[in-house]
Amino acid sequence: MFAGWPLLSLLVWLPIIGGVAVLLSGDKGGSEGSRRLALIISVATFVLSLGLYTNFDSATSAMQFEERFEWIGDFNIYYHLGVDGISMPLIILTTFTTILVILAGWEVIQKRASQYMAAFLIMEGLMIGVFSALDAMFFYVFWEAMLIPMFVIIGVWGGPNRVYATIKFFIYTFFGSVFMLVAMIYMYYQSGSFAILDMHNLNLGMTEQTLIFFAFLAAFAVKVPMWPVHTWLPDAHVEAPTGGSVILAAIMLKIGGYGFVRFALPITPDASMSYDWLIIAMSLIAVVYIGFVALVQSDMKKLVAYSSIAHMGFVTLGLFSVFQILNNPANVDITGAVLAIEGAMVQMISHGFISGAMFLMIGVLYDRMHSREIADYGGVVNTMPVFAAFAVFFAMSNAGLPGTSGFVGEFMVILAVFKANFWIAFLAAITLILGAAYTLWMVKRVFYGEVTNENVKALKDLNQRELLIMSILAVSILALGLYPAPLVDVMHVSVDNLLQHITQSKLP
Amino acid sequence: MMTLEMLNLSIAMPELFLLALACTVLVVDVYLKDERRNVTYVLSQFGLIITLILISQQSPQSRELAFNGLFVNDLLATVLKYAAVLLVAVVFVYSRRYLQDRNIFKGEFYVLGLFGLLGMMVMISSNHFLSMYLGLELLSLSLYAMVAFDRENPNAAEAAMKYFILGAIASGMLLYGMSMVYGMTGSLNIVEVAVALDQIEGNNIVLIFGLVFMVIGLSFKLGAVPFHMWIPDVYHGSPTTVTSYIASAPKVAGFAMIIRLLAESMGSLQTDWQGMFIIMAVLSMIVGNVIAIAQTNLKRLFAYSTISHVGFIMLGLLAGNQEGYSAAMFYTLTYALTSLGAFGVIILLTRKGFEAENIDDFKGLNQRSPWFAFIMLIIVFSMAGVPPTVGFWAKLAVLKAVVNIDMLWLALLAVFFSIIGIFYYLRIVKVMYFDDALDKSEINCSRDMQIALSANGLSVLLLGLYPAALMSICIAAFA
Amino acid sequence: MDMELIYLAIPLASLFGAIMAGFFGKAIGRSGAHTVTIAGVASSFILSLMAYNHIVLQAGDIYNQTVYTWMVSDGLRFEVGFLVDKLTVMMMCVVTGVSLMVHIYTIGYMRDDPGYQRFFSYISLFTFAMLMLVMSNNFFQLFFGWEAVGLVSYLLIGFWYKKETAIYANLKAFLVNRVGDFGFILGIAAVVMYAGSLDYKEVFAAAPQISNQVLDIGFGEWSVISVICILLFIGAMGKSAQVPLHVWLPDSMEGPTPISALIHAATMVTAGIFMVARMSPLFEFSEAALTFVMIIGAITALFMGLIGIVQNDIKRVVAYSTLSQLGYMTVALGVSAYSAAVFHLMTHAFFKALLFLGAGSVIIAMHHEQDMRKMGGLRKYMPITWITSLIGSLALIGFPGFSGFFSKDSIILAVGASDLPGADIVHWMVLAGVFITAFYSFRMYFLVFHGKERMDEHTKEHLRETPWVVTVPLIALAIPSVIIGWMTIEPMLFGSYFADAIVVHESNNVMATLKESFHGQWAMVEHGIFSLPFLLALSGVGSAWYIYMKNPQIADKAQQKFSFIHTMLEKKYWIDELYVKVFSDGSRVLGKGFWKAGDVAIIDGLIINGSAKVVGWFAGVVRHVQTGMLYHYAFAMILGLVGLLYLFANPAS
Amino acid sequence: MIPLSSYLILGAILFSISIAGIFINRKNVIVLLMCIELMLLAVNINFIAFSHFLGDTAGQVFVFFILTVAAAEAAIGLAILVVVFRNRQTINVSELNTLKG
Repeated sequence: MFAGWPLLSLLVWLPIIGGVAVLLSGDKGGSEGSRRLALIISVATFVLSLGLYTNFDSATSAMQFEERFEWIGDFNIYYHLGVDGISMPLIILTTFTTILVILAGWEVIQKRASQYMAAFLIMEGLMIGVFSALDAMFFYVFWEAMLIPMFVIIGVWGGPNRVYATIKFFIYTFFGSVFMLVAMIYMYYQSGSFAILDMHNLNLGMTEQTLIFFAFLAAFAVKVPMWPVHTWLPDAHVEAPTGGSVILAAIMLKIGGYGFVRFALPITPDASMSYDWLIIAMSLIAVVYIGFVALVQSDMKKLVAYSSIAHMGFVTLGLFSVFQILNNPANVDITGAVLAIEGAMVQMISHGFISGAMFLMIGVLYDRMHSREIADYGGVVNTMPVFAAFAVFFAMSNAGLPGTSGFVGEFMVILAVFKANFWIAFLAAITLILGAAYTLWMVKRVFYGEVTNENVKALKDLNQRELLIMSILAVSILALGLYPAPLVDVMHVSVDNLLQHITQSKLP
Repeated sequence: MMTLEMLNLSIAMPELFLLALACTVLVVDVYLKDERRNVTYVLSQFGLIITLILISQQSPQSRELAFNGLFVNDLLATVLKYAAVLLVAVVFVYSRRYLQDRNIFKGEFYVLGLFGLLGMMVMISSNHFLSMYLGLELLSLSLYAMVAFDRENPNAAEAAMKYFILGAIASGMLLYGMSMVYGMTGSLNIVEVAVALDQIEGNNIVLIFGLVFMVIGLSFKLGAVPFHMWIPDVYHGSPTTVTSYIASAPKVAGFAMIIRLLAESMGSLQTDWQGMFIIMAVLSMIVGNVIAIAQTNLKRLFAYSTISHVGFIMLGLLAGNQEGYSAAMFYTLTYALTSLGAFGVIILLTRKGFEAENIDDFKGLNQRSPWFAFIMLIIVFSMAGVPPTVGFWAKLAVLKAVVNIDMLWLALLAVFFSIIGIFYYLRIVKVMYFDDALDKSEINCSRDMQIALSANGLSVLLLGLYPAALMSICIAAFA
Repeated sequence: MDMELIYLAIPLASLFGAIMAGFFGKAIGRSGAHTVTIAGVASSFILSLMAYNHIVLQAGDIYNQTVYTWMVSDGLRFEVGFLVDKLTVMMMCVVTGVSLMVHIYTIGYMRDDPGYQRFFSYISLFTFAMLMLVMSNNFFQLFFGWEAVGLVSYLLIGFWYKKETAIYANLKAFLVNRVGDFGFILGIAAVVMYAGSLDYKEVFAAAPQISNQVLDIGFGEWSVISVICILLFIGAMGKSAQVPLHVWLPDSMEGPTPISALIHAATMVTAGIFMVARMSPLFEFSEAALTFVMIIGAITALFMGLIGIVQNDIKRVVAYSTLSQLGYMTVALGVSAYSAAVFHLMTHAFFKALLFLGAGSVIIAMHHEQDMRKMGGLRKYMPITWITSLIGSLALIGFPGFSGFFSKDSIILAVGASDLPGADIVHWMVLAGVFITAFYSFRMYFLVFHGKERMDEHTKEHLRETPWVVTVPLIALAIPSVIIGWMTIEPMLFGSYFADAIVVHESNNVMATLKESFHGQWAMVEHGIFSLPFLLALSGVGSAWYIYMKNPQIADKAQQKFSFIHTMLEKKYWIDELYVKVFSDGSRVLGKGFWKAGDVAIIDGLIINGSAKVVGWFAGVVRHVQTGMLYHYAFAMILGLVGLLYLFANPAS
Repeated sequence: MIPLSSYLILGAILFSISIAGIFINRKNVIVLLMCIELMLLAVNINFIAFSHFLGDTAGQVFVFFILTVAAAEAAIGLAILVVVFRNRQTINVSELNTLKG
């Protein structure tokens, strides 16, 4: 299916152009038409993205579906798209999540619905662009452009404190990324090209690597987000509309992790190796410190936002523990690096599903009661039994229960980092306790118990549309948890290739 | 014996035509009744279109001289003139209804505008200190008058006064510097000065003395810190149409002046003026971005934002090579375009007796007019340098140039202050999109204004999507 | 019939029942739900018996195959696969058998509950998960089943989700189990690191080589194998409720009684015991780990039994008795008497399930009253419950001839024969445990079935024997509670039953010592009558009779006289309070501190908003440089001029 | 003969006086216009002196242009002054400060 099509270009531009079309369709005379159009476009994009999977050759580490045209000749900037086993799953995650987001906003968004739908479609195109761009500047354009629709989404459809949140979000991210821009320009003069793959083969001295590494760190750590530059996330999540939170958590955060994989690790392996302790420390703080912080949140969205930070800590932990794993003398057979990276990747995908599910779940409640405060709920299971079943399932997957996707990545990373150092694994594994504690405690307070107030008593269970969304997510989470092989199999070769770049010194 | 052939008038055809046009408009306007003032407008626009055609007829492959070497025409001049004429034409479109609403729809505006444009074109094409000075004065005097031409507006009068005094000081300094350079090189012709300078060995203190004065004169024109003080007050005090005029085309002329006087004639002193530019560029970025945060008046805000952008333009210029100059040129052109769009939107929102110049006046623009809110969004993000708008490529080009001359720290400083800068740009988007409209009245404006403004805004976006063509023109101009 | 299909069908039959009852509960109705789940579990049970027949009776091949490969990464295979040997087969029969009884019993117990279908779905799902756990041939699936049973336990404890105590208890149970899993997963990680595989067979093969290695974890070097074993055992401590992770089990009694019997007495809690027995090839290499296991077990056995004495809730008494018996099993593991532990696991499964179901039967009759002080004299109202409970109690205290006797005496003898450091103290502790067990068991027995009828009139009027769905399982469980020990002790403890599954090193082989003095069941019973444990048990029963039947004031007097001890026991050594204060409150304080001080104050307040404020403030100040005065503007230009002249046109430079 | 340097110093002094005048005068705008004229004269002296010593007439031609432009400038300056006075009824420099910040 779709063999020989310029799939990536289609994937990038179909949603963007579709988004513009939705925007133009407007809200005059009801938004039904624009909603339908948005749904059709998002489904079409998803179907197209499946073509990436079916036509993917998992035996090669080379970029596939490549498209390359000159864009700005004087600057050597190319319109260059391509995917490997690392980016391809993320693209499918993006197209998948967008459908859910469109569905989730179906009735809730009454205010300027066409703009809302359009913003998400444009976001989708831009995010796919980020994952598939192979030219650093092209990447950067998508990377920054993505901020604009998100800024608007949070600001227009967000909660009461949305302005503070969205400006904080924008400036934080912008702050991180401009230094990356300078680093990219610098590397351009070293390699003579903006092509990412050329940058992978660049020899750089230690000082240069260190500076470039920190520039990348500034960009990606904010996006992931890592402690201590994470504070935009709880605010942004809390204020964003449900769809915005879902996209933020499910995909935007992954872009940070993807950036580490695509840029920081292969381009500056020596600097990464010297500063891996820093990243590992920051990741572990994210897991433990943020876990404790999540525990005391009284706002459900904030709680899930903090839990996202903690879970993303596993991504960065997995990625940067590679050096410790390989250099640990006790690790006799020198394995575990692949496991760590693949674990991090799986964790990203899985967190996409789970955090999306968690936010959609909160969205369902919020749509009915317009409150995110845990204290306003209690005994929801009495009035919404079906929903509560989903909620407990998602909560369990958030706590990393085996059989759900949440377990896979965490398990892989813990197994891998044990090979690096006992204490790293020890601290990482604390998530087992903390993750369960904050998630299930929330479930207890929101769902279990007697009905606490009249509002809860009046709740209605899921409607068909919500049931559909929840079921799709639950099935995905379960499928990935029960049989992750199809996902990891496409990554193997690309991860091996990445590892070669990481383990090879780039010092001149 | 001087002949007409030696004058080589054909290459100055656009300027000559424009001169004739300005005079014609002046005369015709005198005989028009107030209700037929549109004729002046149409005549001016029509003349500008012909000027554009005349400019595009000239496609110089190499430098061509006229008026005994006072006047030069090259690709750089052609491109910049084209841009200047286009910008002025758009300003005229934006201003018609604004002027009508305030009962100042007079011929003077167009006559002065055309003379100012002539001054810019002379500056762009000048190959001699004298012609440069004359062009500059023609522009400046027109501008002083334009600022003050709404005679009932006290703020405008104050602004004009300040502009006039400070401008005069600046041209005095420029002249003083020119006299020093003249004394040291014995010539006023730009090319000859360059040749003479190449032969001067060692560090000539008088020459540097002159250079400092000239750089100050130039910096004043651009508005670099600490010679920027006029910008906020003039932008603020002038009628918005005049502000849009000042904020767009003269930047192009200022850029040309710097290229002609510093790059072409004083290239061998580059290390010296580079140092000065670094200081002024850094100061401009700091002062512009920081003070803009505290502004509530949009025109003032854009004034400070201009100052910070000038800092960026200077970054490109100080690189002192083809890459840097072309980056600065790209920056200047796109910034003038963007800035014009920004003032265009302000003009759009004004009504009789209401100047939409406070940030709060933009509240809820998205509810009142999603399309123009979107245009403003593009413009603002372009100023902030966020892709996919053209502002990003301008910044990229400049940063690239700076990184390439191994001034990484300067690039880092620049991006750092652009982070601070983004705050006030976001505030504009915030009021447009996130706040509810205070004033829900319909936005009505003429069709030509709508089209021009939409084209203006979209061009910022389209140039962002495909900057390659303009970029290669800019590079070719310095080949 | 192909055995592979049978093995596959065993867990799947239960899963099918769970899915049917769970997703289509409304459609198939109440009777549909219990029919389909019971059919599922019954097929599992029958197929398990067939497997037993194949493996044990016909001495068929041990099955060790991968069902499907979950994932391969970094050369490490994550698989789902079955290992069916004699140990597994025994567990399968116990699990499915008890589960079947509980399913049937539930029809009566949950008759009026609105969550009927859900309940059946859960217990069938539990059966599936437990089967996956015991049938696993690798650590990955083990962990899978391990967590899955935890999940179902969570769901079932909180089955009555409106009850505040229940939803508190289920959260507590899950979290405490997670603490154990925390160790368990690290243990698995260690296994992966040093053995390079998750497969039991390969890991066990690598054990001798691992045992030479040391691991430096910051404070001293540790034998790798000890670290692995202790970490794995921490997992077992969680699941099998060993001190100090025992706190969840008594609270789990908030769930419906059938699951207390099935999950929190007979099967799930013994998963830890099973796991350690399964891991015997590893544990055998680490004396440190074994000693640790033994000590933890002994502490649990003795001190949890003591708490049982002061409980008044009928289910809680049984719960503490379960804790204590789990302690016995753990002690057995510690002294390398794995077979004795597993043997006790089996007998305990039957008699403890019986006791729980008996208690449940009483509770049904008493209209869900669980306080023993409001019971008494039930014997004449509920003869079947009474007699089966008596059998269960006798089995529990180890009355010679009953199943509990064989298993518990073997453990005590094994401890006596062990020469691990501390084994003699542990020996005394388990002996003391015998007395205590007998005391609280019969305290309960007497309080419930004999003496004054203390219930109110209304309850009394309705008091009658429970329906057949309740009593049949009681009888069905009473039979093995009496005879199973007699029947199986010889092959299991002294024969070669576990030869393939359990590895014991020569030096640790206490069972071999026991074997020398074992001369048949009858001889063991005869000898048992004159042995110290039996005397202790008898005196326990006697004291209970004297104190609670003959002379009830003594209880009160003792309570006053030893009020500190009584309070201490009543408060369960204040461990719960300690945990709540330290871990629960502590982590909330920590979280609040991190959040308010770290995120809100320092990062956001000081750095983010702080810098924004500083910039804003600075902007507000600097803008006043633009005074509006022309001469100031000119002055700025002059300053610029002078500055540039000084820097660039300075003859001195 | 008067050396070139004397002319240049004279020019510099005139220039400085004019600048000082602009800075020090806080009362009358007309004085500012005069200072500007003075500044241009300083420039003219420079040009003529150089022109003379270089033997190049271009400098002198420049001076003529400067004089012309100065006249135009003065005209415009006075015109603006009139407008200011019409609006403000004052030409006091220190009162021209409504635009600031």
